[in-house]
Amino acid sequence: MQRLINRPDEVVEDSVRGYVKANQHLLSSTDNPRVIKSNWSPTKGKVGIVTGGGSGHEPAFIGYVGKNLVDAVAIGEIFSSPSAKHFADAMRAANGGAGVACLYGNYAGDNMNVKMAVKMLKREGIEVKTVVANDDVASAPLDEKHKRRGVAGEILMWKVAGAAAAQGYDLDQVIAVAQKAIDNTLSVGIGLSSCTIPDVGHPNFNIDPGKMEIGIGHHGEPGVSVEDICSADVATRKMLDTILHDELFASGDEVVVLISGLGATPINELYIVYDSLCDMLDAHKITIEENFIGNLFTSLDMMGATLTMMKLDDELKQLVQAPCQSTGLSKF
Amino acid sequence: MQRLINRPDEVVEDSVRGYVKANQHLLSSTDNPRVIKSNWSPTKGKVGIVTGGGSGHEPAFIGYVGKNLVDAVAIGEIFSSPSAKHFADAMRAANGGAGVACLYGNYAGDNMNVKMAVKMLKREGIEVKTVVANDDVASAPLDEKHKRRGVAGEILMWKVAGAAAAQGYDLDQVIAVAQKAIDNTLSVGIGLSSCTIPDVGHPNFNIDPGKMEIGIGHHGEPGVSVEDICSADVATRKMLDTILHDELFASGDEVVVLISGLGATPINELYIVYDSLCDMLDAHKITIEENFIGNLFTSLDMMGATLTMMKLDDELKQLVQAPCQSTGLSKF
Amino acid sequence: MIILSCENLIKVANKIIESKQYLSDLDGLIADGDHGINMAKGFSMAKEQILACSPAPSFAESSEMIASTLFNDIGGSMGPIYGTIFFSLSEVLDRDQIEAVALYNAFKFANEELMDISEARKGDKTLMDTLACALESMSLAIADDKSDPEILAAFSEGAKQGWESTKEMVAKFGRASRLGERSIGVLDAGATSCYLIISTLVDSIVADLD
Amino acid sequence: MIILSCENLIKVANKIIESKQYLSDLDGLIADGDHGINMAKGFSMAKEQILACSPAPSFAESSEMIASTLFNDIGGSMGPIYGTIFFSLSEVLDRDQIEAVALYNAFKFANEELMDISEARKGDKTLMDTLACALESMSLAIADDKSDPEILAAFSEGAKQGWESTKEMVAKFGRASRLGERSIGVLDAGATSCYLIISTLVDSIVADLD
Ligand SMILES: Nc1ncnc2c1ncn2[C@@H]1O[C@H](COP(=O)(O)OP(=O)(O)O)[C@@H](O)[C@H]1O
Ligand SMILES: Nc1ncnc2c1ncn2[C@@H]1O[C@H](COP(=O)(O)OP(=O)(O)O)[C@@H](O)[C@H]1O
Ligand SMILES: [Mg+2]
Ligand SMILES: [Mg+2]
Ligand SMILES: [Mg+2]
Ligand SMILES: [Mg+2]
Repeated sequence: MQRLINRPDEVVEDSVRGYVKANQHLLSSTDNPRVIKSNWSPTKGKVGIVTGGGSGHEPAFIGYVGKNLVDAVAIGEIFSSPSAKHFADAMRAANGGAGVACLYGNYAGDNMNVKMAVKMLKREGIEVKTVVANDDVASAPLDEKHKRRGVAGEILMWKVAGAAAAQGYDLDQVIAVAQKAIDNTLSVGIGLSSCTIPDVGHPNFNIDPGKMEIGIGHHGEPGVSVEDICSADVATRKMLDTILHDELFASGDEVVVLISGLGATPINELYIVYDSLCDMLDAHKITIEENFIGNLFTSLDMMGATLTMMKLDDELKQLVQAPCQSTGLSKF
Repeated sequence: MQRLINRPDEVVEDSVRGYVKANQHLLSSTDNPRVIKSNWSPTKGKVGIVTGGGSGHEPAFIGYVGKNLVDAVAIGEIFSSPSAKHFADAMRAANGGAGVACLYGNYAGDNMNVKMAVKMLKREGIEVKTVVANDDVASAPLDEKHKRRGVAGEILMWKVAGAAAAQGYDLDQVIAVAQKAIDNTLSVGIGLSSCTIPDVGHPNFNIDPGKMEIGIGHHGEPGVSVEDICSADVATRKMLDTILHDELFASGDEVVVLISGLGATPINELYIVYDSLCDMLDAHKITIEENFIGNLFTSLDMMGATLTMMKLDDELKQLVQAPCQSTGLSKF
Repeated sequence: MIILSCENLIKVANKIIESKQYLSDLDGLIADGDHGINMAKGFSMAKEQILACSPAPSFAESSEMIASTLFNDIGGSMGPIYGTIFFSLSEVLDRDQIEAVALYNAFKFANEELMDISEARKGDKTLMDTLACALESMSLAIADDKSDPEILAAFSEGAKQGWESTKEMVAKFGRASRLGERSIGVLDAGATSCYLIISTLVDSIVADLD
Repeated sequence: MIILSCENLIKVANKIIESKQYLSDLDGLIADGDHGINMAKGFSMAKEQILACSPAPSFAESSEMIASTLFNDIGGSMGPIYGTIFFSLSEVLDRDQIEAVALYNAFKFANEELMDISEARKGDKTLMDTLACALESMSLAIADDKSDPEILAAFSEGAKQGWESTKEMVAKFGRASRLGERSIGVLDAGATSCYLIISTLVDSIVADLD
């Protein structure tokens, strides 16, 4: 295992400590070392935006804590949900008296821990409502949408909800717009290599040289098919077709495109994918209003990329384009 | 080779085209497809800032084209200097009538191509002066400093010079402050794996599992020693000691720290390195005024990291902290 | 009469701690190989806490300590799942001397609470299979008016059957679920830890039976 | 009389194009393995350009086309280095019928121009070794009043010696230089392409000798 770490079971502690030291202008630690909060949180009267999940997806989740974005985040072990207490503490840190929106991804552990945290907070009189992201088209068919995992589309959900909360939306409105955001967002991933969890020490699964896995999950959950590696054009076409199959997007739509590397893929390849995608969406008469490209939601040292598309209406467009500041995403 | 590309020999064309499409708010292509220019370039009466180099280091070099940063960039093949014509065209694109500062890294090819480009521009009556970055401590001893390669320290040189040019420095002043910036900057890298040039198709060199290479260059130029992988703390100590050995930095100094991943190293590990470094610099009574952490100057899919430190005086500090905008580096 | 004390739970914790590698290996065959790590971490911490108390805490108090450690410090699925189980036990088993039927009621309540937070059901290749079979077997023994030792034996025996039944199942929950048919032939890790917990608890109770 | 035409340079280009893999393999042993790619790309483009001209361009014109292709389209070190060489040749060899000594003067001028842009010198394990040895050997043949065919043979022979001498050298320039002592035992890629260019040029000139 070729890694720059201290003890494998301290990767999360060490890196979060370094991250907080490096970004004091944006965020700070809390009494719970597994919770960090934005310097603007809590803002009295503003809905608090909370998320959380396993580590190893950096900059997600900590990288989206900042101004007009996520207020507090619960940090789990590598690829493992934060505990109920961590979620509860993040909710407490984000609570400005106007309730808390906990916007997270659809994984069994996160579902259970958030559910318990919400119960705890309720006893304290803090209202928490949740939206569960399920943007990963490849993880279940449309008629079992509730089973789909949440992946990089979560970033757009946080962006929209963070902007909405900053603009004074109340809790129900924030929840409604976050739900609309994720309902309008679909993602799909392609994996070209495995990844290694430091505490495990060997690759998490296997992708043979020359092969790629379409629809892979960002913890390496097996995809829908293993195929020979194809050109970026063909791979982009496969990803786009998977997304279009849901029939959410239609000619004339305005969209946000988010392309994330999974960690070890050079970012110039993400731009090759974007270049292909522009031509394909042009042909479909779908207009790209915004794009976010980079290592935005990773899987440790996995090679591959994810494509996320969000369909815009006037409200979503305004919220996506509103200014924000964080290490993972900034808009001027 | 696990890559998302079309034809291996079109990686640069395809990715640059995608990059330009994705960042129209910041930059645009020129008649020469290997030259891109900032939307603010040329600015009449402002010194033009130009750089360039081989591709495969993304976001370097294209990612530093933007506002108050680099005006135009010449783009080479993967790990290969742009041609003399590309450099010349970048200089032309950046020329606002106040001369052009070409700030690049110390590689034989770049040196020769820039030299020829400067000659071409001279014939056209455009004054170009150059600063050659040589921040890589491990690439030659201090008494052969002119042989040292330029690595991630170039980013800080561009930042400083870009801000200076925006503040109205004339050509000689920009050159002087860029030279001061790089003279005050030292870098060192650690490699944990090789990288694969798409057009070559197999790893460029070899690092055995369990080994790391101290002082590696960002094209994989062999380092000063191959050792067993150690903890992030020890690795950070080795990098810092290599830098301190030059005796540029002393107790009481204020510095900028830049930590870049080489491409495939998860960014949480960069924060582990930063966490260690903070403690070590504390002990040396060296104060970190600014930090830049991320995949800022990469080597395709190489694992590893580089540490760069720049010693500040009042002028450098003000210029480093001035606002700028680009995909690789932004300051609000 | 069944006598409950913190000792029962110390033994359970020890069992989990010594099975760390085995549980991780099983998890590694069809999922991410960390079940032993997660479980051993939680039960070591809880054990320390129980042992640090003086006087020795009651079964209910110890059970609550396990639950809160799991809720507080163990993320993933195991924190809320086993946290809910031990929290439920601590709520119901508030006396130190009980009949076997009271143990049944406590685990039945735990199982219901669990179904409230997890959508997994019997047959989905999770620890639910162990728990559900254990409860069914125990309830039959109670309906048959069996003695306490027989009821306890039925509890443990049912847990074992439930555990073993996961081998031929297709995983529907957790990381293993994405393997589909390929998950057949391997015992479920969570079902294994659940069997170890139930059988160790039963053994320790039986050893103390008067 | 030596007769020069674009044909000589087409043959040189073909030689480089067909040696693509060999040159890259050599470069790969101690550097980044792209020398063949860089050279073949430049010479293919230049060849297309030469062939597209009608009437056929002169040697000088063809040489300038090669130079400008290298300057414009080939980055790295090869663009400016071979660009300078062919540009220098195009400046000096402006007649189609020359003596061998004129060829010597042209290459000597190219070598000087090259030393102006590159700091590499003979002994540094670069194409300079091929060029320098070729010129030395040629100048001896000229001093000895040898015939044109003999002078040409000496040019080619010297290039070969210079090329082969790089095998035992330590690289001081280019990517191979960081290997230090470890670069010993391998022929330099640039020295190899330079030998191929000189020897192919000589062979094609000799074939046309009247
Ligand atoms: N939703 C669920 N409900 C009940 N049990 C589950 C659920 N998801 C997973 N499990 C159980 O959890 C076990 C795996 O636990 P563990 O490896 O510790 O956590 P993780 O899956 O987060 O790595 C599985 O073997 C299964 O028995
Ligand atoms: N500064 C230099 N001067 C002369 N020749 C050089 C210099 N640097 C490198 N070379 C030659 O270039 C050759 C490598 O060329 P090539 O592989 O095409 O470029 P790169 O080194 O950029 O990958 C070396 O074998 C050497 O002969
Ligand atoms: Mg796990
Ligand atoms: Mg090269
Ligand atoms: Mg597991
Ligand atoms: Mg080379």
